[in-house]
Amino acid sequence: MVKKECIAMILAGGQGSRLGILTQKLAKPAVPFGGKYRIIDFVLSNCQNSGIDTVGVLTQYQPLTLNSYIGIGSAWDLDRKNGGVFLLPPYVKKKGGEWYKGTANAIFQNIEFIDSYAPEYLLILSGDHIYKMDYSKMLDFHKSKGADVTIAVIRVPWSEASRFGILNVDDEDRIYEFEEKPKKPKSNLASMGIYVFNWKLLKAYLQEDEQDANSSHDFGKDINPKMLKDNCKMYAYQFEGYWKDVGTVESLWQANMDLLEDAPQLDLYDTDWPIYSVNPNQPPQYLSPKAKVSRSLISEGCVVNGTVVHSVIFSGVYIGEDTVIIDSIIMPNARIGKDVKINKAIICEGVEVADGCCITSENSNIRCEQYHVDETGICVIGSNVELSNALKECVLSSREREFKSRDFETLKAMLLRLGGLPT
Amino acid sequence: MVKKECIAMILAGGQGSRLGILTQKLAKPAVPFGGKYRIIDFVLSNCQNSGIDTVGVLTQYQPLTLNSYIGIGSAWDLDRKNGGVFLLPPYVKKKGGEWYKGTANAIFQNIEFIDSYAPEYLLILSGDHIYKMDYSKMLDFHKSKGADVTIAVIRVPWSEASRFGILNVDDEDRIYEFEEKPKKPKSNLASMGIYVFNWKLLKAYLQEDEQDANSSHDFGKDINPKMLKDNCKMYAYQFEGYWKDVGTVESLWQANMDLLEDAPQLDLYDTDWPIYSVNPNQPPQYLSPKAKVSRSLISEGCVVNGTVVHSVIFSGVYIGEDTVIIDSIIMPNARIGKDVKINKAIICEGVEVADGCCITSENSNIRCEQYHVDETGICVIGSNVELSNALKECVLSSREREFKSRDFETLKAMLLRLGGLPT
Amino acid sequence: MNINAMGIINLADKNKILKGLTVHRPLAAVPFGCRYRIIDFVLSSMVNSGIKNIGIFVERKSRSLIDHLYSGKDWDLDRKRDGLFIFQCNSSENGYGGFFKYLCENLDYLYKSKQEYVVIAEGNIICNLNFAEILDHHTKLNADITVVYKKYNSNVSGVVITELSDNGKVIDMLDLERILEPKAGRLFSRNLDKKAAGIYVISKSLLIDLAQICVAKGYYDFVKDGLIKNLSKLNVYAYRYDGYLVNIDSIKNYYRYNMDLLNQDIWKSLFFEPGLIYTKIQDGPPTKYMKNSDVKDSLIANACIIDGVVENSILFRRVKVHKGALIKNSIIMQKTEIEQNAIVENVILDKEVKVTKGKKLIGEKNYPLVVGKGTVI
Amino acid sequence: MNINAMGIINLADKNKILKGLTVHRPLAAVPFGCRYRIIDFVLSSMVNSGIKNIGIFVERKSRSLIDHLYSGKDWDLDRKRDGLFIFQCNSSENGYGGFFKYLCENLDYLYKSKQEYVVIAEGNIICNLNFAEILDHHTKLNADITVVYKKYNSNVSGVVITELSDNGKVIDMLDLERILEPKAGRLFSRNLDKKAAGIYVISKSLLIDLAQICVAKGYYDFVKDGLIKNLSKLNVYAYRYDGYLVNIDSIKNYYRYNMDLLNQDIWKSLFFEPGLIYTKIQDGPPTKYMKNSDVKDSLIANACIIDGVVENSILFRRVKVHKGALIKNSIIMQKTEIEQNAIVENVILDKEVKVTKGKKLIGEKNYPLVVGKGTVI
Repeated sequence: MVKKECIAMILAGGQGSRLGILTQKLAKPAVPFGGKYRIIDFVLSNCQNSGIDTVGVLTQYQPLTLNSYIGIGSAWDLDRKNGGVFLLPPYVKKKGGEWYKGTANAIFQNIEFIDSYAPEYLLILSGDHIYKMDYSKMLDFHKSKGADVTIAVIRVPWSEASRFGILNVDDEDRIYEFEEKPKKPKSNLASMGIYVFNWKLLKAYLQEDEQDANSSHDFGKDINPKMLKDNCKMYAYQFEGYWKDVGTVESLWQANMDLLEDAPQLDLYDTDWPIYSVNPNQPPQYLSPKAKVSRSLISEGCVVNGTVVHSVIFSGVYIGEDTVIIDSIIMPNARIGKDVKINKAIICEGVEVADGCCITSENSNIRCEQYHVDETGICVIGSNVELSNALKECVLSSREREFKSRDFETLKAMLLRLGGLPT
Repeated sequence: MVKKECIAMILAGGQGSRLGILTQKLAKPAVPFGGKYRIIDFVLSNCQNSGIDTVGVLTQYQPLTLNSYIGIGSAWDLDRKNGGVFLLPPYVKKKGGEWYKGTANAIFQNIEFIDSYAPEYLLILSGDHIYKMDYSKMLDFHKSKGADVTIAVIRVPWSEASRFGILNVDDEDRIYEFEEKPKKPKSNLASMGIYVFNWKLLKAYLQEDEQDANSSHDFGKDINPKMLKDNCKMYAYQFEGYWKDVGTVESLWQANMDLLEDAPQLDLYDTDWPIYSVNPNQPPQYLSPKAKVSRSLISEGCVVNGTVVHSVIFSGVYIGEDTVIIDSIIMPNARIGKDVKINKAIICEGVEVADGCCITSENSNIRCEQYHVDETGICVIGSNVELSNALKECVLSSREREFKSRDFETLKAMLLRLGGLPT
Repeated sequence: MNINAMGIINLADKNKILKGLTVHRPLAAVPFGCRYRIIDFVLSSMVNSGIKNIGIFVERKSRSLIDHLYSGKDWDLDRKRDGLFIFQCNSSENGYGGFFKYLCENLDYLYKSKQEYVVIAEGNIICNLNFAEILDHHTKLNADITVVYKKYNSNVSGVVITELSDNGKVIDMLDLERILEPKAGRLFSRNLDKKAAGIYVISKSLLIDLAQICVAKGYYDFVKDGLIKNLSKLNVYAYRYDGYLVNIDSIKNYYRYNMDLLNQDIWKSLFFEPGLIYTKIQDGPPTKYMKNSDVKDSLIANACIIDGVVENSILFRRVKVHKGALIKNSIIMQKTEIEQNAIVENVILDKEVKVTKGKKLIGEKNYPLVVGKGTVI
Repeated sequence: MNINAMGIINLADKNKILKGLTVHRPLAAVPFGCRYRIIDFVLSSMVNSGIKNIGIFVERKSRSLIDHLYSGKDWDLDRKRDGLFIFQCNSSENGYGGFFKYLCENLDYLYKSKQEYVVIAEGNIICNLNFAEILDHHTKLNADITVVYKKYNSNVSGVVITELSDNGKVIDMLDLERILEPKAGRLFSRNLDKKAAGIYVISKSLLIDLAQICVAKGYYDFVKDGLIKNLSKLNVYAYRYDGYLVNIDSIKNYYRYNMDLLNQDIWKSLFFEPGLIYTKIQDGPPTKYMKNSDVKDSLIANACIIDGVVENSILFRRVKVHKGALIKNSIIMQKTEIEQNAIVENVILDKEVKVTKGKKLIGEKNYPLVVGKGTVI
């Protein structure tokens, strides 16, 4: 094989349990995002746009969708003759098989793969962040500092700093301390979970770590602190721009809503740094004479007969007449009947919502495995469910009946508050 | 997804431990074969040529080479929009991960994948057989018999029948008995390990089998006998032609040698039933003024300066001057120095044999992890070894020294016996 | 899903001109329906019918067509055996040319193809149909040639079947286009309501025979020379197709058939049944509807940004509609931009047109205004 | 591995004729070296140098070339951005045509390409070189144009650099091919040993300028009109390349350069260093050497079956050599068959030739016999 200066490994094996029913049958990186994408599109597109053409994707949890989605990487132009995308599930060796025990162990189990490219540098990435980043600049920084390790950081509001892993650095950006969720943070530089390592050095640490029975085999908890202790040259590379870890229902919902701003921080329409994804083959979207749509993203194959305000609608969704959808995310191929009300909800792929249903956070009496309301009031309805008329009854709580009975004027007022319809 | 009448599942997860060092870093289906192929090429090409365009490959043991070899199946024209090749490693589900426990369990764990195509029939194939077979004819047979299960069988010599799983059938080819390696076989119809199942029925049996704590979750041992007991309609489909299970070093070696016949039973040059494989990018082979080659297969990228008789030489092999190779298989990118003697050996990928080495079955004093002589006298040298001059000493046993000291006339006589050189 | 026929799309004989839209491209490559080109419909129909070997014969100006089709990958036609073959043909120096000539220049292709039958389709057809059924009809009747036609309620123009026997045999056909306006006279009092759809089934061997005989006599046209002149000698049968199928041969009907897509029934039957219509894959985000957007009764491709009013219109990819702009009854192609308070009505804007602030462009419904590629207004 | 240059392979100006071998194909598509076509060497060199955007300008007869290149996949040029672009050009009706004209007809392509420099190569070059080094040389010297040349021990023909300043600036160049035989006179007593290799580096903006000015004056040739006529006005520098590089422009040297590959040093440097040479992938089993095979000093492609004697020859894919047949000093192209006891010596057999039992074909080493595609002897 051809030697590569830098190859990337994407950690995509986590279950993403905080996403609940969203990741029941799906690895987190495969969760749909932004009306057309899956979460992993961002990191794969970043690799392509940064000129990194050899990428390993470490999978473990429910990888089928991810595997067939990624294929050989054609969608991201990563189907290259030398290099390309490689799916790396855990496997059985001569001595038996072992699941990935932690982020560091996942890399450890693939030392042979990495060595086959004899890279100088290894870039470790997460498969579940939404951002645009030029990794080649981070690599340049790493080289110019003569660093052993470079960790990408982003400034977070001081008030939130105690929720992150905080890095304390000197004037030269050299890291002298890690603090995990410090009560009194000394800095507001939060780790983004993006690392550049000198591969030879990392390999030695991984091999040592593997022998340590007390280790959790994690970069953040074990490898990096050990390196710092050993006085390795560790630097922080400051990233500026939009970055979001979409590990919770609330952050996933918020990151979708962020795209609906007039001039969102994350610009999907910028052709200089395109976000690639697998293109479904769908006809153009059809907005009927009764459709009302504003402040929304809508994708191909949709049919809109109702009202959509401040929402993200994925491809192939059908929306019936007199239906109102507000502050919501409707994932591919869902079918929303007539006279349905949906407010602040995430409706997963292929869900069928019967006529007249009402889905909002105020429902407390719902008894359905595939229905969940998170602490911030976002309703999530899991994949391939039929919200039939029978279920609809239980979906309607007393407050919802009230909502439903509100007259048109009330609804209009509510819509106007949310950005206004051009009525 | 589009519904498919029949999809195929290829069992490619076995370790193939009887192949010893050949499968140390490689799943059995990925072992090189026939100067250019890997074993799995045959079953994948059969699928393509039979019009079966949706194929799952169940991997588990050392799948990296297999994964990057198969990719999305372009080499076999199986990179289709609806269907194609899918690599199916074991994975972690909501309840945790589980390795494949047996052939039937491997299919059980992928019920969801199969169901997504809603097939009428499921074709179960092995990834380690060398043959050409039109599965569409077997499927036609299955349909015309109105069978629940059809098992492909081949007539073996009566003398060998007791080494196989034998099927006893009535005049209508309906199976009434299985006998595993019977001492007194009633028939010489041996199971080829190729099955057509009605998917709905099989699914029920798999689900039942999964609950059975005493089951080994194997088709041959558990599922099929259970079905026979339940009086399912099971038929034997008789295959005629070349078929070889290359599960042992001896059978692998023999199957390679079979290709060197003047008119081999398995014709690789037949363009109506091509065997596809991933094509390495290598320049043409070069035979120097001193080269002597007969009764051999040689592939692109080779440089031959010595004598090659009755051998299979894969791509990118270098053979030095005054070297003689007889009855052997030299796998890709091996480098054989000057004045080397190799007789009845399998040299794995990337092995470097230094000048003057002698490799034959008569060596008993070799102390090298990567060297093994099987009971039939075939020497196997494992991948990426350097047989340096130091090692060469131990490679030379006393008998070999004798062989080496034989004069040219003796060697010539030996070569003539083997098919003769045109000298 | 294998059928015993290859497909040939003939872009040579009927390279009709659609004003400005065909200056830079053959008719088959004219954009249609938000994200397609005209050829996508016949090509996808063939693929969905199980045809895996398709040859396209095209004359000049074929660059945009070749860019569009590329390796055939998007139609699943990038195959080791069979697949997509494009033949770029040129009329001879003295101007003689035509389908049969091009066929004879590429007989190799026909001989090497293993299929027994050929489905020939012209390149101006919008449809989504199953050719396998037509092939079945053809082989069951043991026909020499099968002509697909549509029955209309009134007289039509183009190639028509004028006499049909009770068992469906074609006795006579006419090409009405060869008669100039005004189309009057006794002929036009006859029943001219069975329009040939531009789809024919024929055995490969007969096609080769006809092509060679015609070329040797100096004739090149399949319909006029190969079919109509031989009606008495051959068993030609008709196949009536009742689904949606139209032939684009003027700006007027190009406009009309685009607008047909706003009918949800046509939208559904044309894009989903019996199969999907494939086209060249292009990356792009979803369409963004801004605060002031008001879009009704329209088909919109991905990657548009809309802050204005759109009614009864067709918007291709990456169209930008600014605040206060109004688009009505129009077809707006890729990357066109309508600036603030500009108004367009009953127009067809080709790719990369820019209508600047406050400008007005208003055509007539039966005479839509066509603005060429890249124009700034 | 990204470099700031696009590549253009110019097959328009120098479409040299190699007797029978170029009847059906442009020179660049002539088979070479067992499994390649001539264009593979320059194309692979560009790809291995990191050039990811390559345009090929070709005149007519381009079908076999397009079939060969297909989507560019085999050269890793099937890309979403950049990749491979093929421009099929035609001279105008009154016969005027040439590289600059074709460039001007496709200026869009140049404008849309993001690279600053252009590496121009002719299509008859066999080499394996690193264009990145030439580009470095070009930018370091701040040159307008860089001309790659090879130094020979004696006078050569073709385009030569006749005057070179000490710092490597080109003062004068001549195209000796424009002088007919006999090449005699005072001129030929000068040092004519620096042959231009057919590889040039130029900035995109200058290339566009030169092309437009030349076309506006009615000139079309890059070397004659763009380069030589402007030597006094531009900073033209020379880059001396000492590796293996040859230009194929006659049957005689086509034969000779094929035979060059039998030299193990040339084989190694041409196929492996600095990168691999890519070509269209074709499936096929290994070559089978039968009982009576005796093959020496030869290059053999895959999928041959050899039961005869082969010496000092080049065999392409799927050649069959039967028992008792003898092949010596010859080039045998794809699917050709040499039957029992037939003898061929000093010949070039095109694809699918058959030499039947016992026939003899013997040419001269300096005048090899050429047999056209599909001939049966």
